[in-house]
Amino acid sequence: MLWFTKYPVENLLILSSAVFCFGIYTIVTRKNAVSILMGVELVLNSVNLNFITFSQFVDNAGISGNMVAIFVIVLAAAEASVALAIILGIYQNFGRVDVDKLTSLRN
Amino acid sequence: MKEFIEHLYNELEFLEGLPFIIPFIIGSFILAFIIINFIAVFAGVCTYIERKVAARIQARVGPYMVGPHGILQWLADALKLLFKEDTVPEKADKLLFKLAPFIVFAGSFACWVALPLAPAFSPARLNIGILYIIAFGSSVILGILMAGWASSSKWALFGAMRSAAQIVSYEVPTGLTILAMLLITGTLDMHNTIAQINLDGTISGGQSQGLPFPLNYFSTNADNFSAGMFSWYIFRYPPFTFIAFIIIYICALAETNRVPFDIPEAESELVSGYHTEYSGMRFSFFFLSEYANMFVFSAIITTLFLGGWLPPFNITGSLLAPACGIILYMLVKGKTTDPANRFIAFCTGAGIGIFLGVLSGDKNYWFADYLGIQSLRFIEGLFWFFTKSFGLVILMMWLRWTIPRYRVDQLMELCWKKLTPLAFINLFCIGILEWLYK
Amino acid sequence: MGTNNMLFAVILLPFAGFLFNLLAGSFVGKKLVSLVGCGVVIISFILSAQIFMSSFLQGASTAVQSNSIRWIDVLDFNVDITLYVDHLTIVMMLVVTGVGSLIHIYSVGYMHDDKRFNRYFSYINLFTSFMLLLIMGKSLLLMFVGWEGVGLCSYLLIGFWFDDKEKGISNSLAGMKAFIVNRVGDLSFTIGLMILFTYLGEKFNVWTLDILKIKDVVATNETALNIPLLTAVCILLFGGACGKSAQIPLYVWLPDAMAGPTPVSALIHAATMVTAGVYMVARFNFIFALCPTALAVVALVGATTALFAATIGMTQFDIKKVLAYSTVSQLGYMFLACGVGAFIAAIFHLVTHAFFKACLFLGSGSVIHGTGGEQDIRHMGGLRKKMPITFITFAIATIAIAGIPPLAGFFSKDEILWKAFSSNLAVGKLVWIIGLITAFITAFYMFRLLFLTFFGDYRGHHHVHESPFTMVFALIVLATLSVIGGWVGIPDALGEKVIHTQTNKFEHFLDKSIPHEAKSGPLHKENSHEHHSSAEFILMGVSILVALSGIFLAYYLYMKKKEIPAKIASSFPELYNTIYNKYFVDEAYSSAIVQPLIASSVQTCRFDNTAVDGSVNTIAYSTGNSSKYVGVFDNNAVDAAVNGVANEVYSTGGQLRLLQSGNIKMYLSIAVVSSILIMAVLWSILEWKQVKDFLVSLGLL
Amino acid sequence: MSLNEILLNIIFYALALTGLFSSFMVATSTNMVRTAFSLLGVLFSFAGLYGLLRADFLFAAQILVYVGGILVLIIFAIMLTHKIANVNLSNESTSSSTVIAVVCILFAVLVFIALTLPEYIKINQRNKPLTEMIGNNLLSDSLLPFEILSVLLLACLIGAVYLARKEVKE
Repeated sequence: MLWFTKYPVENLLILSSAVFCFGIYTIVTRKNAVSILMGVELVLNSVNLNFITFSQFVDNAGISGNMVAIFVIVLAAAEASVALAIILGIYQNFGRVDVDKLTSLRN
Repeated sequence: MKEFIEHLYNELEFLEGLPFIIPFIIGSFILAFIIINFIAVFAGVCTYIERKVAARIQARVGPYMVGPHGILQWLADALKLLFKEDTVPEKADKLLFKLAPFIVFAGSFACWVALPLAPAFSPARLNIGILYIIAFGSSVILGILMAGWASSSKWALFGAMRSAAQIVSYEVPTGLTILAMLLITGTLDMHNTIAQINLDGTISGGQSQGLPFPLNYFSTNADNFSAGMFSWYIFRYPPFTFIAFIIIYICALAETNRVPFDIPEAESELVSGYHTEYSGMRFSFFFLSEYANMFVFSAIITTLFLGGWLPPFNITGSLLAPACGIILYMLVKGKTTDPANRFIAFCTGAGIGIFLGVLSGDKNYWFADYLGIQSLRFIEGLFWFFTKSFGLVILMMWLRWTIPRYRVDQLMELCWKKLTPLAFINLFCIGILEWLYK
Repeated sequence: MGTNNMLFAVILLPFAGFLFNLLAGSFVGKKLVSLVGCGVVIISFILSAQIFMSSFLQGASTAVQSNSIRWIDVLDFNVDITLYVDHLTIVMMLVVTGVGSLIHIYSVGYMHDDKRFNRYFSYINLFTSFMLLLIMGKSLLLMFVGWEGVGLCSYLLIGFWFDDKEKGISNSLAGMKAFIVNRVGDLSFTIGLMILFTYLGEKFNVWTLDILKIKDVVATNETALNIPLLTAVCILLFGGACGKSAQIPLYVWLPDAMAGPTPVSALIHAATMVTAGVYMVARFNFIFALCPTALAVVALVGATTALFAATIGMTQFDIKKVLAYSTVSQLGYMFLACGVGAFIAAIFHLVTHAFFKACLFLGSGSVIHGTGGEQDIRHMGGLRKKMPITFITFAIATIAIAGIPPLAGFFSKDEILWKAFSSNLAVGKLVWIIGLITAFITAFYMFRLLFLTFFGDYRGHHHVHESPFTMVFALIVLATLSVIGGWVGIPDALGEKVIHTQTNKFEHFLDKSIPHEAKSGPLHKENSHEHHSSAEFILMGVSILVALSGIFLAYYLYMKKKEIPAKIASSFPELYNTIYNKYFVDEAYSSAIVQPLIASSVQTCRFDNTAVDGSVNTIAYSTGNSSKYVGVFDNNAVDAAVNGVANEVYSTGGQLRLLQSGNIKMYLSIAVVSSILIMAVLWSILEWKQVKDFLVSLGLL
Repeated sequence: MSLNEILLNIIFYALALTGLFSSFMVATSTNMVRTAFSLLGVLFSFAGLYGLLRADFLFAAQILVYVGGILVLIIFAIMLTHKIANVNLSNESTSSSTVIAVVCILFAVLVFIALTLPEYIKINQRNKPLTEMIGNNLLSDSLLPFEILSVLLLACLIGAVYLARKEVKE
């Protein structure tokens, strides 16, 4: 593996796996629901980077990787809006958004 | 930009042997430097003009002391800002507080890259131009939020949140209107948007092949016809394109936090909004960004509606318009003392001149062509582009001293209940027309 | 074939007007409603005229069609939404939008005091839109949508005054009658379409409803066609036309349809919708021309209807009823023309008839409006002085329909009679004689109407006044058209004699879409105009003579010797009553079809209640009883087993529940760890060699 | 290796390091708001990478949707779910050596997979702009997912509005 390369496929993949791991770490360790959501965004972004890398380097004729990435971005937007609405709802009902403390479904 | 440097690279012999990338990078830096300085000067001049406009409207004199008619006032202000103490509130989040002005400025500065400034010249010809500008324009919000948060001040925080809510909301009608115009232009490339307009009013690359009202029926010389300002997109599907223009102009006012939508910095409620705690150089970055944003929005509107760098009249028109205007002005001058009436008379005369110019069907469009110096087109294009954009900026200033401020609920109601449905209907109508005239 | 998407605009504009008037009409005021309602149709007319001028008038006479939108896509069977305009269509478009916009303008004045003004305009806009769809649809399915759509609008508009205090019930019954009678015709039409579709599909493997494609198939396989089957198809299609165009035996709805507002009668029940049948037969000329038997049926039905309705028209006293029977009669004329293969003459008569009959109806509407709702001509008279413009336009239209040259009616009627006479079909001479008699009767009863309404002394009590400008305007335009409308079709024989040019421009124009073979295919083989021009002149003379004698008879009976009609009526009471009561056809239908249907329904209902319901109830009762015994077994044996399983699951779940802690992180950690395991396992199975190489290269193995 | 490629590599590493550092900050920062603004760094650097990979449309979409939309939403959510008197909002985390170990193993596995890419993968970067192809694809091959997504977005919009509204007390 060259550090300076014409086609940085591996480098991109390693970067995306690192960000993926940071995302997982965020999701697992954070207490705050909003932070967990940020972790999810990290994971989605790393996956997107993989899709685009493969689409641009490997699948030269088609653009399915790009299409999937677009759909992922749109889904991320939808997911974020709903998740944040839920978090707001939780905050209104319980007064906090700490996922470790949330054990009941209704107050 | 790339073509421009390529051209120079091929012309200049002493560059031979050097890899192209080096002059490219150097050229890019030079251009970036020019644009940054242009923004600085532009913002300064704008403050001077704004104060003068305000003074005029309020029947005062305005800045008068520094230089003739106070014309160097902006320079003095800039120097004052440079030398002012840079204060950071004690309880602020220092890093974010220091970072915020740069993010705001970078967001609005990045938009300049895709503006088509002159024929065959824009800093970068992006094939996603308009999308790029919208994207970076929206990233300004984050800087504002950052500033508001990091200041650790209620005024700043409320100002930032209001501003963010306002910008996000008004992006909806803006986007819909731009979408409607994209149906007509058929390209995201800002440069191509203008370059594809043919002189007879048709569009070569886009969807729409002909005007719904063929102007050249009126012309005496249909073969060499040039439609002048009637080839601009604003005249493509009246009245829908007019409505689109008005919607996007209102949205531009709201997105740049200008009066009557300046509730994020409403002095009487919030002191000075999100930049309450800033001073000196950092404050001036917010300041520059505001004026840069105004110009960027004006430039988008100029490109999408007002024909970008294209001159508004053909040669005959541009000669006849001022001539007719002056004649009518002279005729009226003796009869009335009201300057407004004289102004109206001048405008009417100019209008008649333009109409006659269109009828003449002169194919000479550019003054540069008339003089026979093709390369002058660049200067002429720059002139028209900046004249049109600057006209829209001045209109914004004019409005500032004319219209009172909106309340928050009125602002949101205007956006969601009036502009958005109107923009949807407009999009629908333009789509149908586009389909019919394809 | 040019493409032009403006065709969509022609249809969509009235539709947009419909939506606007229906949804927003009650808020925006009558001015805007009438502006939009008329405006959209007028713009449609302008667009049609523009299409006509750009694509048909100047040299290049080609058909125009719009872009296609895929509608149905099932295997080989595709239906596109495509609008197609050829010479026949453009003539119809101009008539529909032209006469339509005049009637819209007229309606502004006529309906001005109505409380459901916007509803009226939305319906009539919708009608225009559907009528245009009917004539412009390239696919038969699209045509059928329009066909049913105009039926719907007709229903809505006949019963428009359903809340009228005196006649509300009968108005809505008239609407229902029109709808139901039309269903009978539509059934026949649909069956015909299906047979045609299946036949062409199975025999030639062309599964299509596209008119042009059907035409192609029929043209290329002319010798291989099954003529008896096609004859049946033609007669079935003609059955549909009978329903829509009010021919025997399905004409009964049209006189009742006069319950609607008068402009509606003018637009829908005289000028446009009822001619849809004629249009359809003319559109299918390429099939009809192949089936002489079907043509004979068409001709005979048309001729019979013409004569039959004309005789009824003689005795009616309701001004609109007279016009209604006259319409039926004239429609019969058109079918007569179709039946002898003279499709162009039929269309020509359709156009001129649209002018003068719309003028007559609007004139009668003006009279009704002026006399405050009076419809009985016995209570009119002497209106000549009080409503001069209405009188003049009405008189012009009456002369036109009677067939006096040089007004429009003469040329079209004469063309039909000449084509019938010169046809070598067996029925040709017969229908010619019937047509001639009908012409005589038409002239008689139309002038009877004119004399009774406008001459003599006023016999009513209402204060009579002339109508407002919007109404009179339409009358004037239509009267002018009734005069000059026929001049596009002056017979060639006449033109060649007098000014030495071919003057029948209408025929030459329509030649392109109704080609010569179809027009005279098996029928006119050895006929040519040169040989018969003298005969044609004689026939013209005869028809003028017949019309004049009809007029004279009317003048004699109703102006000179006014007591004679009553004497005739009392001396032949049976005959008179029969005709006056429309040959008791309605009563016959009632006793022959409606009453037996109701009686059999009652019987069926009784059978249903006793036999069917009884057996079902018996079964239910016995099931209920037997279930009781099954229930015991169920409770004791089956439920015990189920409960046992449930208890087992419950206790297992109680232990598994401990895993579900509600801790998201726990779940996610498990997911991550297991995904790592799965990846590792999969890779080691699939690519063990690579893993080994890699580990070796790292020095671990 | 040409000067051009060296420049591209420098840009790549600059972006990659920004991304790595920002995501590290997202994972570990103890300040809630800084976490959010670190996410901004990740999103921007990823957008830059998309630009470097010539996925031009994705570049704009990333900034437009993530930065202009999602991140603003997240910051709003942070502000709405805390009492914002204090600038330094703490962002607690429950880290343990087990978690770190598991994540490290995950990273190792992923890197291993990335480094043993099969040979048959043809490496040949695309140079043409994609926007037009994407537009055509959205309205032809991907029409069904596109429509489903639009319905989904509408549902999310309504759902979010319903969830976030204040309960009307009776």
